[in-house]
Amino acid sequence: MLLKIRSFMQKTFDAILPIFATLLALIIGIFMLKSLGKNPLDAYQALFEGAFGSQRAIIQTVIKATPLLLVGIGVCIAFRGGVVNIGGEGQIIMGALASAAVALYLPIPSRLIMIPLCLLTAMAAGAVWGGIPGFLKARMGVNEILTTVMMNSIAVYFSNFLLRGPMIDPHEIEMGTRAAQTAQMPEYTWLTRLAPPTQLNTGTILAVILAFFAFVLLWRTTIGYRIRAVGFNSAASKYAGIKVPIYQAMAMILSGAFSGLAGGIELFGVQHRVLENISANYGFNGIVTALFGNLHPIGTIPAAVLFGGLMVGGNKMQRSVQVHSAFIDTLLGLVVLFVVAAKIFSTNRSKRRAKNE
Amino acid sequence: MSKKYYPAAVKQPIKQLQMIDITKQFPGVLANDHVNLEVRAGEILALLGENGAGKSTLMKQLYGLYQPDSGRILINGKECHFSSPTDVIHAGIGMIHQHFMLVSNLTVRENVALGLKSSRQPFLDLNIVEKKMMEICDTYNLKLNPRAYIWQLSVGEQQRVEIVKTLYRGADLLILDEPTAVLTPQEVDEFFQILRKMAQEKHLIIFISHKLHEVLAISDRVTILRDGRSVGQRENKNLTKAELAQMMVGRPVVLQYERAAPSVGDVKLKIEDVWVRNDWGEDQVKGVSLEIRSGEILGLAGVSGNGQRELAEALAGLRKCSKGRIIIDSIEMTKASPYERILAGQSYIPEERNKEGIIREFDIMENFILEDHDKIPYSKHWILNFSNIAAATQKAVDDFSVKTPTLSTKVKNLSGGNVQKLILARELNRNPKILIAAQPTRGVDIGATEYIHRRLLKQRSEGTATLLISEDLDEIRALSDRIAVIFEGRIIGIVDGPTATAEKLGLMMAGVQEEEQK
Amino acid sequence: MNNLFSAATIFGIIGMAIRLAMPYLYAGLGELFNQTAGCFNLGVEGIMMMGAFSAFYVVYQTGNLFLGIAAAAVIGLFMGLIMSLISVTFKAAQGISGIGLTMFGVGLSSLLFKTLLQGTVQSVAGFAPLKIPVLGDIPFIGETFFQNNLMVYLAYCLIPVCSVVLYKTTLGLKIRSVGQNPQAADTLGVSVIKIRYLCVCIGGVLAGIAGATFSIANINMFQEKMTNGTGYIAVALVYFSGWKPKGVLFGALLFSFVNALQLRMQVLGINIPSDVAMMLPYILTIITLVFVQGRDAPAALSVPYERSEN
Amino acid sequence: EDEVFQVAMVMPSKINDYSFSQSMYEALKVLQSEVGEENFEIVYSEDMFNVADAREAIRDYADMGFDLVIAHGSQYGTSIQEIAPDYPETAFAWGNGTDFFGLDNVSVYQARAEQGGYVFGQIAAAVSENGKLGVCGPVESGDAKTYIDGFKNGAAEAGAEVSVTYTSSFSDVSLMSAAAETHMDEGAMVLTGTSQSIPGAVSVVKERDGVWLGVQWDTIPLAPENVLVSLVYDWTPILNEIITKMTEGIYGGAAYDLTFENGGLQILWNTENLEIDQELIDMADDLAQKIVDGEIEPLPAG
Ligand SMILES: Nc1ncnc2c1ncn2[C@@H]1O[C@H](COP(=O)(O)OP(=O)(O)OP(=O)(O)O)[C@@H](O)[C@H]1O
Ligand SMILES: Nc1ncnc2c1ncn2[C@@H]1O[C@H](COP(=O)(O)OP(=O)(O)OP(=O)(O)O)[C@@H](O)[C@H]1O
Ligand SMILES: [Mg+2]
Ligand SMILES: [Mg+2]
Repeated sequence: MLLKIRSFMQKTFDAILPIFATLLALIIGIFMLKSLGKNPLDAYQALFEGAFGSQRAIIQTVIKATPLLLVGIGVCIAFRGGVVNIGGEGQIIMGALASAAVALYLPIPSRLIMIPLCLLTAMAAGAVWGGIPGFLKARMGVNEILTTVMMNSIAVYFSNFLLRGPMIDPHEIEMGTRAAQTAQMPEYTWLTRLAPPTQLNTGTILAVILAFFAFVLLWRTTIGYRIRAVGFNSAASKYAGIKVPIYQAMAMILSGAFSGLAGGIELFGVQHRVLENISANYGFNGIVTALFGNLHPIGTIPAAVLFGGLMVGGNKMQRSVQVHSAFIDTLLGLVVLFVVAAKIFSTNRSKRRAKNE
Repeated sequence: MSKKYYPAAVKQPIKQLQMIDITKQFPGVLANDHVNLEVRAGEILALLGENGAGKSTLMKQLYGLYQPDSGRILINGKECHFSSPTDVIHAGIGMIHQHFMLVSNLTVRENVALGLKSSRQPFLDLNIVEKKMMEICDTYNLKLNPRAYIWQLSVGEQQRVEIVKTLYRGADLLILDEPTAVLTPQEVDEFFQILRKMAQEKHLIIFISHKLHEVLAISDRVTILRDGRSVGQRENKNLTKAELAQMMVGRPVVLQYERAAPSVGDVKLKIEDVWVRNDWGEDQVKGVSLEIRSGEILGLAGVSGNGQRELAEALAGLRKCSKGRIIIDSIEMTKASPYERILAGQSYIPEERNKEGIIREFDIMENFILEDHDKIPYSKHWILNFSNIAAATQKAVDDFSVKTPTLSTKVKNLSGGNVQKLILARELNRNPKILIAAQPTRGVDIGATEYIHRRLLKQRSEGTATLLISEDLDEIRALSDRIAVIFEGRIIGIVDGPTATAEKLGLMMAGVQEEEQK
Repeated sequence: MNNLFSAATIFGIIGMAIRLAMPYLYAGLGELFNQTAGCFNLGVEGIMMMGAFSAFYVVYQTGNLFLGIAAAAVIGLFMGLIMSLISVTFKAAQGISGIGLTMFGVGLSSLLFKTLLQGTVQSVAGFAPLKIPVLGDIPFIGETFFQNNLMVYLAYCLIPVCSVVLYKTTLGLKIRSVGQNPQAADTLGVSVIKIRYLCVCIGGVLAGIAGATFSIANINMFQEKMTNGTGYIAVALVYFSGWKPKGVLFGALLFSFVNALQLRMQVLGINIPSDVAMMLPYILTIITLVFVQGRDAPAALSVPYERSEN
Repeated sequence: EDEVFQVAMVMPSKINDYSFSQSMYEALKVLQSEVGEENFEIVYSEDMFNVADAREAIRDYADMGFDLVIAHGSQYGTSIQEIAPDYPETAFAWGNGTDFFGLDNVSVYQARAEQGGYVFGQIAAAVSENGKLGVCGPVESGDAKTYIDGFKNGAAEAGAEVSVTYTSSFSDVSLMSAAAETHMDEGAMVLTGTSQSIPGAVSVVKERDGVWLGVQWDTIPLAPENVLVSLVYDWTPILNEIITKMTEGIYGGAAYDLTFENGGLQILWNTENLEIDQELIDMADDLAQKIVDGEIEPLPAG
């Protein structure tokens, strides 16, 4: 019982720690704002209001948090399997492109068929894009950090190619504007909007459900057990008869699938067409999110809201006090640095706890 | 922050070391509880204790790796604080660690040179290092190839590197944490020569071992730890194994077991002319053929590095045979995966227990189900059943008296011996048809050793076919029905277990055929 | 239509590859030091941008190129200190702190560009090509290899230097052992923390200089995000290199060569969609990796060192 | 409060992208300087490449009661279409837009870059000795693409040979310079190109003393000796029209093109640094006129 309370306190401490760290970063931001000749108070008020200040703000934050959460879950799974997935960007893009192709070129005007089909396609595409590095690592020991970085660039160029050639919106060609984007997805593939006119959609709910699914998968099933075993000690796993390559690859494939789905939900829930930059750095920020959440799928949920809030609030800040977008990037960078650095305090604390038992 | 140790005080050699009231608390474990210990120049102190008694922890504090929670360390009567090994090395203290401290993808000589001033700073003088090191090897006749990479060496050879490393640094005070655990009798004798020589040269030596006869043979005094407390200081005069054992375990320990006559059944494991290559592609096992019947223990004796490891790994399916056949229950399994062998009822207790036997970051329960996690009762339809897992683990932990605060303690926090007990518990719990046991009691205290031996014999009587790979001749002779001796990858003779003498086996391990002996 | 195989064209491609490889060499060797000591620094991109800006700004103000390089090095050192503080002292997850450092560096450099230079692109006189007497006059060979600027030559000289430091000096031995088995190094009195700080800082300095090459040794002007992912590629190249300086050289040249090649093909009107052409270097790097074997990663890579569990 | 005319601009790149966004922002600045800071407020959101963010920005500005909200990117179409109806009191302008969805508070504008491209193609062909031209393109889309297509057409009709490279990135300065180098290695001495990464190319042209034709912004300061001419976008005429209409209560429902005709496309010769003979200038003006009169089709038919 006592132990339970303690572990609970420990958990809450872990949970609020990132918030403290974030505040610390914002304090440094004050000086930067002053040197930019902006009023820090107004700026941060805008930041907060933009993130959590109104119903619309909160909704915007949640919308942003959704892809972050999905990518984050993927990162957690990969990490537990002992692989690092820096390929989120590419997997998002491929997920979006593939599902867009299905939606555009497969005329089955039925939500019941198309929505699941499109989302599954997105997952499959992401899984393939993550699976290739996974396979290369598992079978030939090619380092996945290298390959995922490369696959990101390849995906970007590939999407540029499609968006400017084969998949470009025919309308854009007629009008001669030639913007690099696909035609709009057909109505019947759109995810249901939960609070019109905002873009909050059922994808968010799906993401949260999947977070819990991932938790169960990793800690309550034999598959998860094997993934974690391989992640910690492949030699011992091999000794125990676990097929190491398969589960290494599987970790990457699952991870990719989640990122791919993020792309699909971004497409059918928010954007409704594939544009350049549809990945919008979610691939990298998703990694950060996962770490905010202690690389635990459930922990990633609040982490995504926090980080999403910062991004949305940052834009609002830009609007209200007209700071350069570069300032927001800098600030986010600081936040990340402080949050990861702060982790050590919770670790030390938990050790002290254990000791005094 | 603790004060630094002044090298000034080191100038004159260490005459006396005292550790007073040392207390060290680990998460959930009081590893040292007001421990006292003293050594004087020219003296060899043996530190005895069961697994988890706190020996290594105590020594790590002396070596500056851990900081004591309380207590004092005096050198020549002067108190000093070691905040890092650097100070300690300065002070003239050297340590051979229980778990090797070698950089596996560096060469032997690079490992020796590591951290030393070079004669042509800033450049390496590997050749000079090599020369000096070979001199040491010659004086204490230790065989080593200075240009070999560590990962190419057998455990025994690695232990030699550790010894050379320490000797090279010429410390006054030597801490030896189970240095003989992986040495052959001959090597142990040679090693003891070294120690005696050093003792005469007025070195101070702290020697940790679980092998009582070694302790009696080498030490001047014995300090005994139990559950982190020092329970005895004895001059090594007419001490007996039984006494020591009793003090360590806190109860009388039987050191000889009566073995029922073997009731051997049909052949369970058949090895036909098996050839296996080592990590760097040379044949290490050269045509070994063996047969093990159910209900018998076949001992495989040999100096480490003669192919035992490769053979064991081949049998476990972790290494593929370049030639030959492995037959389990009259089914060819030469190319079978580890999983298939496990299903076929084979268990394997690996030599590299920390690397292969367990997952250090997993807790005890998770490690306990390593091979069987996908089988009822541990899981059903892919869903793990934790209550069953906990129950089974608890039982095993109790049976095998694994010392641990809780079942969800991470295995990396267990002492070496307790890890081994856990592995054994897991493997025997599956009650295997075939058991490959590589060095099952290496670094395990007598209490546990006794228990492990009993369990092996129990398995035998239950019809398990056991291949016991060990360098401990006492163990081999105590347990084996037949003893095969391996030398340079070949079986140079199989003798009847109970009647085999240590001398005879020792000679065979050195490559002398049975016939030649007569 | 010219063909791809005229001597002029081929040497042109090689020459360009040699120049394009320069930043990858600086950044890659820097990251090599990081990783050999067991630190994974994904912040290279950010450090490079800061280096690029500081170098440019100093040269813009003083006109002194060497001050510019120095500035980049100092800023790089500073960024390296931040990185090591976070990942070594605070034992933070290294991949992530790297990403944070990149966000920070890229952001801050743009911010400074906007505030100090009002975000207008200006050009400075950068390092001029430096013709090596005799050698520089050999037809083709000369202009390909011996008519580059000082920073290019330096980049290539750095390779043997790093090899010697890593494999022939006591420091190198310490670095390698700290990356492989910090416990062992520690028990021999090697200060894991010091070595790692040192290496991350060396990495920072080199990354800073790598950035500087963009703004004062190649294009000679500053533009936001001008390093355009070079940092990430550099990190990737270290894995490609199998943690050997030679490997970094090979990887950087290969990558740059294919880039130069695809540009040339575009110019020669050899018809492949530009986006597809852009993929080639990346695809090829991956494929090569599948065949290049025998890599040994530092065992303790990106694992923060803790002396014991308590 | 009410006298102050408030404009908000949302753009996918940055206000100093030396290209599409910057030209519009500078036009706004010009208007502001005409009527004075106090009467004309400009705010902007840059780096809004993520459409979701942009949409939120647009809605938020409309919400804050801005008079004119400029969505300066073709990818914002859907957002405008959804948001505009909710704010009839606000005028929306959609950059590079294709149509105004029959909404009377939305106007669309786009640059007819191909017109400039055609003329520049002719100029380049005229000044190049060996009839070899190089184009450093960023990405094969948007007005960069249309400009380049126009350029190719113009050069071709003047009998010059054009080779085009794309770096597939707006920001990769070093690859852009490598591209320029490659062009010059292959003998092209007259180069042109667009996007914020072309400083890389210009620096090479400067080093190797070639000729550069700048687009979308005044490149002359970068290489006074080498930039022959710049094609600048001047959005003030269009903005003026939009705003005057607003004062008349007309909030949109119109499409505008940036052309030679309405003075939006301007040819800026580098006469203060270079000797440029009048014939060339006349030729250019003549071609521009022909395009205005519809005698020349900048883009090849079909
Ligand atoms: N780093 C650590 N963190 C937590 N607990 C530890 C740590 N190291 C050792 N322990 C615990 O402290 C106790 C003493 O461990 P120690 O290794 O000193 O035993 P030992 O006498 O060396 O045993 P063995 O003979 O098996 O080596 C054990 O119960 C072990 O579980
Ligand atoms: N894992 C390794 N990878 C690459 N180089 C290594 C490795 N291990 C050692 N080296 C270095 O390679 C160099 C060449 O090895 P070698 O054994 O020949 O040493 P050396 O000093 O050259 O001796 P000698 O001069 O007698 O040849 C040595 O400096 C050694 O430190
Ligand atoms: Mg021990
Ligand atoms: Mg040599």
